[in-house]
Amino acid sequence: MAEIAKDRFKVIGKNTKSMESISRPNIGYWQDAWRRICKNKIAFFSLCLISIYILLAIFAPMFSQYDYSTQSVEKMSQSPSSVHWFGTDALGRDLWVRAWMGARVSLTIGFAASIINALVGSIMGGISGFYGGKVDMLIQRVVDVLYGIPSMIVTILLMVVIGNGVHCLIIAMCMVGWIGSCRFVRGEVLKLRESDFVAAARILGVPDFVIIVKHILPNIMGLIITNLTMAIPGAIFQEAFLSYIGLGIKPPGCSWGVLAKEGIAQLRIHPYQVVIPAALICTTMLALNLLGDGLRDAFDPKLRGTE
Amino acid sequence: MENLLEVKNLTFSFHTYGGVVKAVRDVSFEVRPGEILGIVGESGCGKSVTSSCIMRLNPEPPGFFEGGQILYKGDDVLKMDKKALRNMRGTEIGFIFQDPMTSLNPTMRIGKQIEEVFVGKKNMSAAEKKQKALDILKLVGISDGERRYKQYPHELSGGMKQRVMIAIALVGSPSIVIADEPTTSLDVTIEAQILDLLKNLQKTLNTSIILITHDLGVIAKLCDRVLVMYGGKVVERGTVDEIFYETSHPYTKGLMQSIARLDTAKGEKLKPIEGTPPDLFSPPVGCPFAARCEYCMDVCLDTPPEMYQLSDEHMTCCWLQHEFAPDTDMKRAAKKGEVK
Amino acid sequence: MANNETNQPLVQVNHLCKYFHISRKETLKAVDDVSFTINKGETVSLVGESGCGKSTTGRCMIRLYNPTKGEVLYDGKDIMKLSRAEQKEFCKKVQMIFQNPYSSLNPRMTVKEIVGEGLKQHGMSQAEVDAKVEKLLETVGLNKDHMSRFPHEFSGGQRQRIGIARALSVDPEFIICDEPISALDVSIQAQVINMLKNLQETMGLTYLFIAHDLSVVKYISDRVVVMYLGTIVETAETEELFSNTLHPYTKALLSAIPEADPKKAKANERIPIKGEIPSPINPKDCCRFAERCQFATDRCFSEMPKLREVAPGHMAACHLIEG
Amino acid sequence: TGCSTPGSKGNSDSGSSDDGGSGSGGKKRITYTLREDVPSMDPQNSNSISASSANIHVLACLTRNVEGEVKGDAAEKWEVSDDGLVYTFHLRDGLKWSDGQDVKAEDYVYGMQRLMDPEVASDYAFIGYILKNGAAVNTGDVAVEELGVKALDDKTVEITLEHPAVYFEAMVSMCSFGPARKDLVEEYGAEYAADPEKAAYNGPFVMSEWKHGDELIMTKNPNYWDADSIKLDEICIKTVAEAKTGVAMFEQDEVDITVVPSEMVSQYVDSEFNTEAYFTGADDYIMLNQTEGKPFANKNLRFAMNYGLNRKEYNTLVNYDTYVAAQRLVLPDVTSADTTYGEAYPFEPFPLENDNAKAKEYLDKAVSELGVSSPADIEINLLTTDTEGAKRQAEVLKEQYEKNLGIKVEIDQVTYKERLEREQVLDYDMVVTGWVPDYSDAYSYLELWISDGQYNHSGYNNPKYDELLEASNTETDAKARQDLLFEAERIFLEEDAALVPLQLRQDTYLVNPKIENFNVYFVGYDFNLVYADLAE
Amino acid sequence: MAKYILKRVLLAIVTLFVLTSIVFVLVRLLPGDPFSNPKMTPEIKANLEAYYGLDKPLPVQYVTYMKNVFHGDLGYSMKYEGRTVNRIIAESFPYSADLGIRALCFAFFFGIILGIIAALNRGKKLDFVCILIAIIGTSIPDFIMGSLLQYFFGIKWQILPVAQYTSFKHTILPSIAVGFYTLASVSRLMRSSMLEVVTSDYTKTARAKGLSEFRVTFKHQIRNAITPIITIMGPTVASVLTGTFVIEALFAIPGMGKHYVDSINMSDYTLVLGMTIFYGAFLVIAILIVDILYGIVDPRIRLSGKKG
Ligand SMILES: Nc1ncnc2c1ncn2[C@@H]1O[C@H](COP(=O)(O)OP(=O)(O)OP(=O)(O)O)[C@@H](O)[C@H]1O
Ligand SMILES: Nc1ncnc2c1ncn2[C@@H]1O[C@H](COP(=O)(O)OP(=O)(O)OP(=O)(O)O)[C@@H](O)[C@H]1O
Ligand SMILES: [Mg+2]
Ligand SMILES: [Mg+2]
Repeated sequence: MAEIAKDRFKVIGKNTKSMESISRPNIGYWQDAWRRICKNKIAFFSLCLISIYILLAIFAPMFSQYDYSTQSVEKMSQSPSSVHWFGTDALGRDLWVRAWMGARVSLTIGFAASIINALVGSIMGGISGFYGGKVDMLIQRVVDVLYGIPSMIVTILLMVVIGNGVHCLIIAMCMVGWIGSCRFVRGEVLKLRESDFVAAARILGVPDFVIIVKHILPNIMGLIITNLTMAIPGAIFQEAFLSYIGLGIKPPGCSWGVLAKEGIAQLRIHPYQVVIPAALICTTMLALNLLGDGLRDAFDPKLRGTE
Repeated sequence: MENLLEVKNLTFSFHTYGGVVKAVRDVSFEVRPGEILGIVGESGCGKSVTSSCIMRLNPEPPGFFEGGQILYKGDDVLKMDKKALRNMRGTEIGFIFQDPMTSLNPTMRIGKQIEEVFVGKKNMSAAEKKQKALDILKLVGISDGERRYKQYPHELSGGMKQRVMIAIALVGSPSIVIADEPTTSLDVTIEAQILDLLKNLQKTLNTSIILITHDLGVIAKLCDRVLVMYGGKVVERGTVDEIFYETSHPYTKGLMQSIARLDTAKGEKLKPIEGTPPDLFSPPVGCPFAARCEYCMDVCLDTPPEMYQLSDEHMTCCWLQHEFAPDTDMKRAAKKGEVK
Repeated sequence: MANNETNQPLVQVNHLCKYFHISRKETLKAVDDVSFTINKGETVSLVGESGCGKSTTGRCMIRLYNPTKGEVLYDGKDIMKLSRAEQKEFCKKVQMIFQNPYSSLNPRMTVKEIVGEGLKQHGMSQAEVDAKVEKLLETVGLNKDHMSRFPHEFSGGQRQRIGIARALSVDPEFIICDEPISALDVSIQAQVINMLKNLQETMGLTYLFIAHDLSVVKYISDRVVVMYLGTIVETAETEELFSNTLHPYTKALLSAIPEADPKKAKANERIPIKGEIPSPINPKDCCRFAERCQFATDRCFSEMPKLREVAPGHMAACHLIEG
Repeated sequence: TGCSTPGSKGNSDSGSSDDGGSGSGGKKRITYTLREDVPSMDPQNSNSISASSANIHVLACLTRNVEGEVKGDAAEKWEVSDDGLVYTFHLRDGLKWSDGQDVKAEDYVYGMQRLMDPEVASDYAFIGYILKNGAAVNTGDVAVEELGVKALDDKTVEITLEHPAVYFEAMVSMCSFGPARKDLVEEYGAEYAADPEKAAYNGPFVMSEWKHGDELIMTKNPNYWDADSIKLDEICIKTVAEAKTGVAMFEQDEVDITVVPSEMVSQYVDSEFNTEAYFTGADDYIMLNQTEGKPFANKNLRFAMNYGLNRKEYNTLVNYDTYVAAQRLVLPDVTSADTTYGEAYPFEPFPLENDNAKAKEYLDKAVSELGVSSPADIEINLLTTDTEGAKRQAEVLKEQYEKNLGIKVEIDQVTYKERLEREQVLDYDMVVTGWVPDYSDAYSYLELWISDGQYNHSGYNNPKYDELLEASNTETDAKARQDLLFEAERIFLEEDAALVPLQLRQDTYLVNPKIENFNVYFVGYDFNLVYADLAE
Repeated sequence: MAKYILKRVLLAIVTLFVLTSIVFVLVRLLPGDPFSNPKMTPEIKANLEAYYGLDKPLPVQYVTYMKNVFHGDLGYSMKYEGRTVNRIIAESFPYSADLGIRALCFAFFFGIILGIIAALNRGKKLDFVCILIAIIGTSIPDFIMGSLLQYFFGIKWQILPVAQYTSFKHTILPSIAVGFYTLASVSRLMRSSMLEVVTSDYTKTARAKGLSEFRVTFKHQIRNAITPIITIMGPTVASVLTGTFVIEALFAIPGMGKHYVDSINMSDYTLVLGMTIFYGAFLVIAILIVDILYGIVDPRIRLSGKKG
């Protein structure tokens, strides 16, 4: 080992500056989550796929020469070709356009229903968990009862009152759908309510409302969002089921569920008619689920700081 | 005396999202029969990882050995096959974990958990195993073992659970027991009971114990020799007395001074070690303690210090022992130790 | 260190009880008939083993829990019967520092928001808040670069200092420190203790210091209250307690402290203490310590000892101590 | 016509070699599928085609309809009074119930009384309104005993009608007019015939097993008077909700007869499989709401709707050409005086393909009459239900009308029950609906549109039409009566364009080629396997 | 314990009572009525309404109905004449339950295995494959899944019967179709709970005892990882055992599933209510049983007033 210069052996004392400095960059919670999502290849890919689907849903029908409802006897059930990328359906309608029109409906329902559910569920769960006692008891019993009401009845009644269509389906799904997120938010709030930082805020005289909004909600936001991505598939599925039993949206409008249902009848003769909507549903679910997994990791406090 | 265990230049790291965490860097020590070896250091300095390495209990991956040797009775643990490793675990080396609350399987009866040590190792009848378990329960001070034998962990108090952990570690009559902070999660009075128990066991069974803790009081009370770790490295080692009375590393000194003792006068200020331990993601090039060290020198910042042998046992890893270093209260009559 | 001039009671805890009803049959008596007084400017320590009701007592004193029975007087007023305005005032006067620096800071808020929250609550403008937060951070040894950072970017000790800054933000008179150092590394503990001491000197604060580390307690406090399973077993001036320990539990506790000195540690003979800490659920109506006490007599198992003044300012609850 | 005869079946030698149909132990067994479980085997409470199809196998009514030909069943012979109002049926000798009791005339009287008894609340009671006092009995105005049905003795049933009806002989073959066992009804009450042992049978078969929702098995009744002609040992009805599942089961030789969903028909006709297509009797049309204030109160608009529709294309798109595009109201296959109605009165009021010029002509008139500026201002609500077929119909109609007429069509998709409710309260503009006749006579299609008819939910109101139908009821000469009916149909369509005929439903079945004498008819039942046989 | 169960049951009865009352009103709001059909006339309808007691004022009907329900009588179906709702349930439930049990066995068995494999191979290719299978399971609507199974196994390859429910062979496809979704969610849950267990301290303890990996996994990890699975079992079991409309229709199985949809479509008031009550009660019982089971698997959770 090389000799070290003697002059370097002089006590210079503590380096107070570097002691308290933080080497890591200043990065916010959301920023951090976003960065981690981007780093997670699968989640990022999923996010891209969903974005592409959303863009296609918005623009593909606009820029196609075909209309989603124009029928043609000559073109009944034509396999995919350069003219009709996804082929045509049994009424001779262009499936490429219909697929993306369907995407509009399915994605709208999926996103809207789960966002509303998350919202309502969070509020109810938040109240239930934060105030506890009688309020909690009441909400929990309401939840129990709602859980047992056949959703089909609700859907039909809503269809009578407000007519069938996307909004009807969304509202129908929300009547019961919020229960899941309510339960889960309640559980989280119960945990957080007892946490020290909430106690600290109470001691400082912060009002309940502010505590819920500033302390509790932001802390479960990550989980809510994760749950949300996982709930969207559920809503799309439910729409497909309702379509299957005939409670779907108004014809000639369509959704992926409607397309799949129409297609399944043709399974043996024109399999592409079911394969295409099924693939779209499948990949969307896949992407949303994988994204959800990714988000869960991204928001997981245990993994924070580990970059 | 022959060394039971020798750890030579152990380096162990973890792959993480952000890169490699060098949890243990170039750590060497040995354990002799019947002694209690203490390891002290702040949280995150690599104590647990070091001890887990001995039994290969660190998850691999993400963890991996970068170098070094661990010789148990002459056999290299790192080269053992699964079977040999299994045979060593439990029967040759026992392990007591930090948190008894989570270290016992909540869904398995106490007795079973103790007996399990013999699974696939010794051909024993069920009755023999049970007898062993009952004996060991008695040994660790659990009365009415018959009843406890059938209970689940949640039915026991914290101190009891820790005793059961000790029972598990001891039932295979190992020659070394590694106790990783065995009392941190316990109350003062219970802690004292457990420490007494360990001491007694070591005396009666003549097992070696590696005792990991960050409580200097525990070290003072139980240990024969001490290893002080900081930032994944061993910074000082020696017998208890040498460490406490002939402290030769600024970090050890800082530790001693920062704690309040019963005889600390009211008016007297405690002397904390300012600052925080380094982030092991990018450990400092030089001495890991340099930034917080009141004796810090230029050289400390960029050159890793060498190990200096101060006595048979006493070694320190600090430039203050260098011949060029100024005379401070840290400087001992040093002869340069094994150069690495 | 009790200064005579400040020898007037600031907080009086009178027969405080806090029971948790776990089920119809089981009542957890977390705090059972606890009374003590804290004078202005002094530091009173509350020691005892885990689950003996230290935190619960502290939380009752700051209105986080409603006492089941008894009262807490602050400045002579029952804190549970304050008017709205008085409540607000109370929030400014009494603050708390928490045990766990990791869970007591909202991970989604910046340091500025955390420390400034109380200030905003009491009607300060943003600019004033910023200035004050900067000053507070300096007081606790952090700098303004840290204002916009999130708690997870700090080490344990730094976080605890943020917690202290938050407590100080409203210029309190009385701070309840609930085991502020037990989650910290040894090397960091001293930083916090020193800071608490400094603040007391400069601001004339009063502390209720909850801890189980008796060495620290001895170092920091003027008076010590020893709790066991929801009840007070002994209370005295610090010096008196450590030199003239009366209650068998306190004695055991003191002897259990591992001394960081090999010679002393090996010489010290521990007073053995049997068994485990019993559960506070439906405790028997006798001396709570009797089961573990090596001197226990029949009386101890049948009668609850009263807290009696044994020497001036020194109270203990034990049948064995002659008055 | 599409109604092929049982003889014309040997057209394919099916690939199914292993005969799943002949069942176990050499028994001759035929299995067929139904979309849903038979709701009830109580003859008077059977309110669906599937129920009556099953019922006619186990009951011997007074007469039996074998492919439109009325034959005596329990009744050996019968007489009709000159005014066509009184029917006297003479039962055969030695008729026995499956439990050994004698079949008596009283059983038939009791059956019909049950049908009309308000206490029993049969939903098919309307069919008995033709009986004297039928309606009055059913509304509870007169006692059940006043019903125009009497047992003159153990062997003679005398039935008096409200008005003459040539089709009554055929009608009386329906199970609603079948016999019922008073003792058993009294024993089992509401659960009469809910299980095989809770009823007795006097038909060619007896119900031997009924796993609700799964299968219903009927075995040959040795006590049946014509047991010698009955060739099958067992008939099994399986409930298979999904038609395509039924098809798959057929391919696996698990069933012998199953209906093919229209989208799959092209796959099976002209294949190695044996398919048969039959009219179901159902006649679908767009019902137009002609009440005041609704767009279709305007006759010209109604004509425009009729000319603006390409029925051929519609049939291709909606039904894959498996149905027959309809241009008129009455199914041509129904019996007329001595031939079929279609042959006697050919009629094509509207073109098969759209005639846009004519449509435009009418539309322009309608536009000015309605006081709107352009066809696009006419917005029509198309009420439809939630089934896949209904949806397709609606989609195609919307597309065609919007394209051919330039009017706006808004689809209103509701549940079936809601559709019925809205039809009843006339809360719609147009709705695709249909009618299944209860007897093979033009009247059964036409009686719907009588101005204050029970089933007329269109608001159609034409006194001339009412008069013609009224007259047909009393006209005893068959030919003259048919003339009256045709005149009514002509007025209804040609003059009033009161609805838009769409299609005649025709079901395609996959049938085991070994089945002989497979009897299908469009009134009262789908299948009749009474005289069917399985070739070895 | 008995007291606890009693308390839960009482609470459930109250909930069921409210539920029934609400649904009682809701079904009547449905458009149409049980008897509307194209050939219905007002006179006949009046007869039918009188027959089923629907002509009485609603409150009277409600009281009568509730009284009957209290005596365990769910009334006569309005669609299936002469059959009581009790009977319809008694006849169809065994099919659904049988199918459900098979599906659940399939789902839980393979789901758990898949989850374990995935967790033990975290981050490796095998893990990804398992996740993919799991997610695909949750990504295909059941009517597509069922049709595809039917098509490939029944029609194309002719390996298995396409429909009916008579022999073991017949039960395979529908069980898979019903169970796949559950399988997927079970395996995902199992994976995440296994991951937690894999890194737990007691796993380390077990290793430190020198146990083989096999024993560590089977004796220590699985049992602990399985507890969260049990919590989802309650609702899942209830909904799977009480039938699935789509699969039962597709495979021609006379189970309960179709009644849920059909009874509403047909406005069969008594049947709708019967189904609701049955499902509600079943759910409650399933959850209660699961809770008890939970206590058995995880000794930490004792049944008492408060839940663990
Ligand atoms: N599985 C792991 N993956 C990544 N990093 C790890 C892992 N286990 C430990 N480390 C890192 O290794 C370093 C040393 O950890 P170790 O647990 O040995 O500390 P310790 O001295 O035992 O601390 P404590 O007193 O808190 O138990 C820490 O920085 C820790 O973050
Ligand atoms: N909200 C609560 N509900 C029920 N029991 C509680 C609650 N809070 C505290 N307890 C119980 O009250 C007893 C006293 O708790 P407390 O937190 O006051 O103890 P402590 O002395 O602060 O212990 P530690 O040293 O562990 O902090 C404990 O047994 C605890 O389980
Ligand atoms: Mg450790
Ligand atoms: Mg506490």
